[in-house]
Amino acid sequence: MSAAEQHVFVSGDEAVAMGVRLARPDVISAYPITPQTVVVERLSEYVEDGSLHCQFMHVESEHSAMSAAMGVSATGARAFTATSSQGLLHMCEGLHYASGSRFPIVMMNANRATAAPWNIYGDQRDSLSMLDCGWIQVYVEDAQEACDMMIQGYRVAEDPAVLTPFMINLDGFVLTHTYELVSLPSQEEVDEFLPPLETENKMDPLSPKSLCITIGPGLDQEIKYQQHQAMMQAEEVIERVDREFGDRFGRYYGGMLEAYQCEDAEFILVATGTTVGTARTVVDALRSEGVSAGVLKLRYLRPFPVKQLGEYARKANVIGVLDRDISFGMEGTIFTNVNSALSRCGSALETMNFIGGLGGRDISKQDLTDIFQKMQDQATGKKQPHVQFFGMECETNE
Amino acid sequence: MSKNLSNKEYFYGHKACPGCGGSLAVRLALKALGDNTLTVLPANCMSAVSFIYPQMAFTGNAMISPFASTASMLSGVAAGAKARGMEDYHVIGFAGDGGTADIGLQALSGAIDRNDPVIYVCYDNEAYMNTGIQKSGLTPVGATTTTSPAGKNESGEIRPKKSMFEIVAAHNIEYAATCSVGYPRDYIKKIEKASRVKGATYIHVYAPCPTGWGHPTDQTIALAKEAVDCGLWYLAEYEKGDFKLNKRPKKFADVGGHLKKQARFRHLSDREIQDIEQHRDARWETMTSKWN
Amino acid sequence: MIEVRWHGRGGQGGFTAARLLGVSAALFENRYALAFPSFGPERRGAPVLGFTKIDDKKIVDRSAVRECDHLVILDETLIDDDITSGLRPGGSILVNTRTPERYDELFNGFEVSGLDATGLALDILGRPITNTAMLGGLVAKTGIVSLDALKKGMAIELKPALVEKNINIAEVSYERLQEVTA
Amino acid sequence: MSRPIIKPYMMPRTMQEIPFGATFESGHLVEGNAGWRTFKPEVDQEKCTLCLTCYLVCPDGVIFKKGDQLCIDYDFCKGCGICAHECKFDAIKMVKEEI
Repeated sequence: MSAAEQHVFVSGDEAVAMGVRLARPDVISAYPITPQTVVVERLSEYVEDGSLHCQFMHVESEHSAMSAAMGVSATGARAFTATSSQGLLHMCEGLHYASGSRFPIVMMNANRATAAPWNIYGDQRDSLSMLDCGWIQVYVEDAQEACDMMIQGYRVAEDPAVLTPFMINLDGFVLTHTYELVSLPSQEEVDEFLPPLETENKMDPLSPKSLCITIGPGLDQEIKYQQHQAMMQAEEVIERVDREFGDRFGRYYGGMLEAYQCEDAEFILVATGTTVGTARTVVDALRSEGVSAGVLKLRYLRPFPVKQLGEYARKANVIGVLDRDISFGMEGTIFTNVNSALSRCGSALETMNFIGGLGGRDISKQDLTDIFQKMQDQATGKKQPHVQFFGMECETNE
Repeated sequence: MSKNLSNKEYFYGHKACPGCGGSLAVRLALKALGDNTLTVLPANCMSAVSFIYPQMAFTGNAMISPFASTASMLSGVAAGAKARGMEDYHVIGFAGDGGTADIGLQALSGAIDRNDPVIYVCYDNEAYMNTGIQKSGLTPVGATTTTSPAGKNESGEIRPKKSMFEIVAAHNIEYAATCSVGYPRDYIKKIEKASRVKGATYIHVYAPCPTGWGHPTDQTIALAKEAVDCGLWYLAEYEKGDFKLNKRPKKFADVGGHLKKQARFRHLSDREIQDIEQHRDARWETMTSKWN
Repeated sequence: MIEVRWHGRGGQGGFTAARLLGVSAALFENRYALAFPSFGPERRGAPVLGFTKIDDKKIVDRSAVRECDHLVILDETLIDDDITSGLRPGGSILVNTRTPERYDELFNGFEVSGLDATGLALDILGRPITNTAMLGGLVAKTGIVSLDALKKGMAIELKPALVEKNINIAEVSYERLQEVTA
Repeated sequence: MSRPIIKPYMMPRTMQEIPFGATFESGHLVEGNAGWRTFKPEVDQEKCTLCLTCYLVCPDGVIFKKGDQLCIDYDFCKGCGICAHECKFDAIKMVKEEI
């Protein structure tokens, strides 16, 4: 930890706002939505009190928030926005647009259920339904990581090899509204780590550009290939940037993913966001009982850590995937991705999908303990459905 | 001729239909603003005909926005240009009637409410032309379009145009004006005036579409002028809270004659034309009594 | 790990108290803390919960608090038969009341203290905002953090105009509770 | 130069040549619109008063003054006929395009 760091006791939303302030965006265009609201409130205060030199644009919708951010980025300036759930869905058109235009916009998304039914609480169905929009997606576990990823996010997004927009996901309420200790690096340190944005695809008075142009069947596919390449290259940049961040600020997050007690684990639970924390305590408890359990924290879902996942899977017996999401008629989206990655790595491992924590339902230690039990049962031949909901309040007749 | 009009062409080699009123509106506005103009267009005819890789018809900086967000992308460009410390530039957007009065209305309202320093031009050709002549919120009564077809039971569009000019004025906008490509000097003057305003401005320019309206390509200017002369369109300004009519015809030119030059109105009966005249008279009654 | 559950109504500052306790522990006693409200829309007057978790190591478990060691009740009209649910056996209860004895039966088996926080707040603040009084009382009763750490936490977290009076309230309630529990 | 000109362009053969982020050089023209015409405007320089009304109302901006002559960029004129129709001096005539 650097001497210049300052300690604060703040919520996840506030940590995001503080991280954004350190990253010095030129323009913020955002529309309020629970549970993201505190982010835009704090940023408005920072702009008002002069601690952030930035234009705060009060847009009239999330669609406009993203469009304005693209306009900002089109001039080569640094843009930030934040949203959640319905707001993210309202932005969907712009998400594709921004990634195709290679605008390195950074966005915070407070993971929240999607209507109907109307529900303001946390799950990840919002951002997971946007996996194909061409944005880098990272899921963070605590307020410190949220703050740090705002800074890392710009660095990765603006890397010349990447130039791809970056979405940082925080579990709604459980992370956005929980207060905890956060270390803030100094502005000078962040300025050294994060240089000003330099990009070619911008409006330039000396060499005028046409942006978001029309390209037909003749070359569109190549543009998409280019986007895919950039996303694939992002993997290396993410690792490098995280390491450098670790060297400078003392916090390295594991790059694409973090393995906790996975080296020799027979039973690995793959999880994202705040659930990982609870899973760590459950793994500790199981380990003390002699169960060889581990948790794999998937940090990035785009790009997806295919290789790394394959390596951890090699020694495991059963892999469970926790999804706070369901792709109706199929399975959890993370499960689909994990299975695809494992199959590409030549793994024929048993995988199980545990769907729960929807609409803000708490995921308890007991839930996770039960999940590990089911994975053990599977290993001992007690076969179960590959996709199962957990923590149901009602009988399901299955 | 406006003295300040640049002799440079900033919108050139585009693929708009011959005689396109919208493309003239874009061309003249950009000439009025000169070098270093940042342009935003949503998905519409003007963007569809000018960003066809590798043929780029805008010589200045320009970009296509999502359909609904011409105004918000304009706001973003204006904010970004300011942040980057650009100097001596204008930010202008060109959306059609559908892009303005329908899908883009919310974003436009937001930009005016924020008073962002942008010029928003609505080139009004009275239907969604890019997708093949579908009815928009600015399609006039009686016009047949592919989604308001005149037939045995209906006589084309049944609802009058939304009054975008007054909708915009109701935001207490810094400056708004209506124009017609049939009165190009008036249009240029108003664009120039908008460019001197420090906040949001709105220019609504009537721009015939030979393809969609069904008139010979050489009639574009004549029809745009005649629409004003027969009172179906008007030239006005809203400034500092006041409405001002720039042109009050002493006697309206013949409406029937005007409408019958366009295939989209050719089905109208004399009775229906009389209805249109009556509606026009009522509208002018209001405008002349309430506006300066 | 120490877990505290706060019961109050929207606007009474129950969650602020939960947060102040966390601030004091995390920033002034080198410990780790999480503080969070019962999640959902905020409505003045509606019952709300606040939670503080304090530990010597980083707290990674973010599942809902099911059990707690200490219960702080800012508004005695919230007391019902279920209010002690989840309070660990022998756990402590601090309730804002002038007549704690009336809850003897209901709170049997727990370590109960009463504090007339409303009276105190009205005396010093002139408003019935009872959170800092209850906080001072809790700290005196349990020693979760020192009074000094609490005062420092309040000094950096509260609006400058409110700091002095609230520290005063916390000091007075701290003393009262020490007298009661002595 | 008051108007852009047609430049030869080779479509990309390598990924490096692909327009990055769907962004490309403005005013980059690779072809004209001459083929669109059935009729083309011809200027009677004697009758022309250089009032430039035609220049003002041309949707394609292809009319310009060069010295005391009114010129038309036939590479980009689509032959819409607006110039001829709006000329008060009958100085522009639309004539059938001959190949």
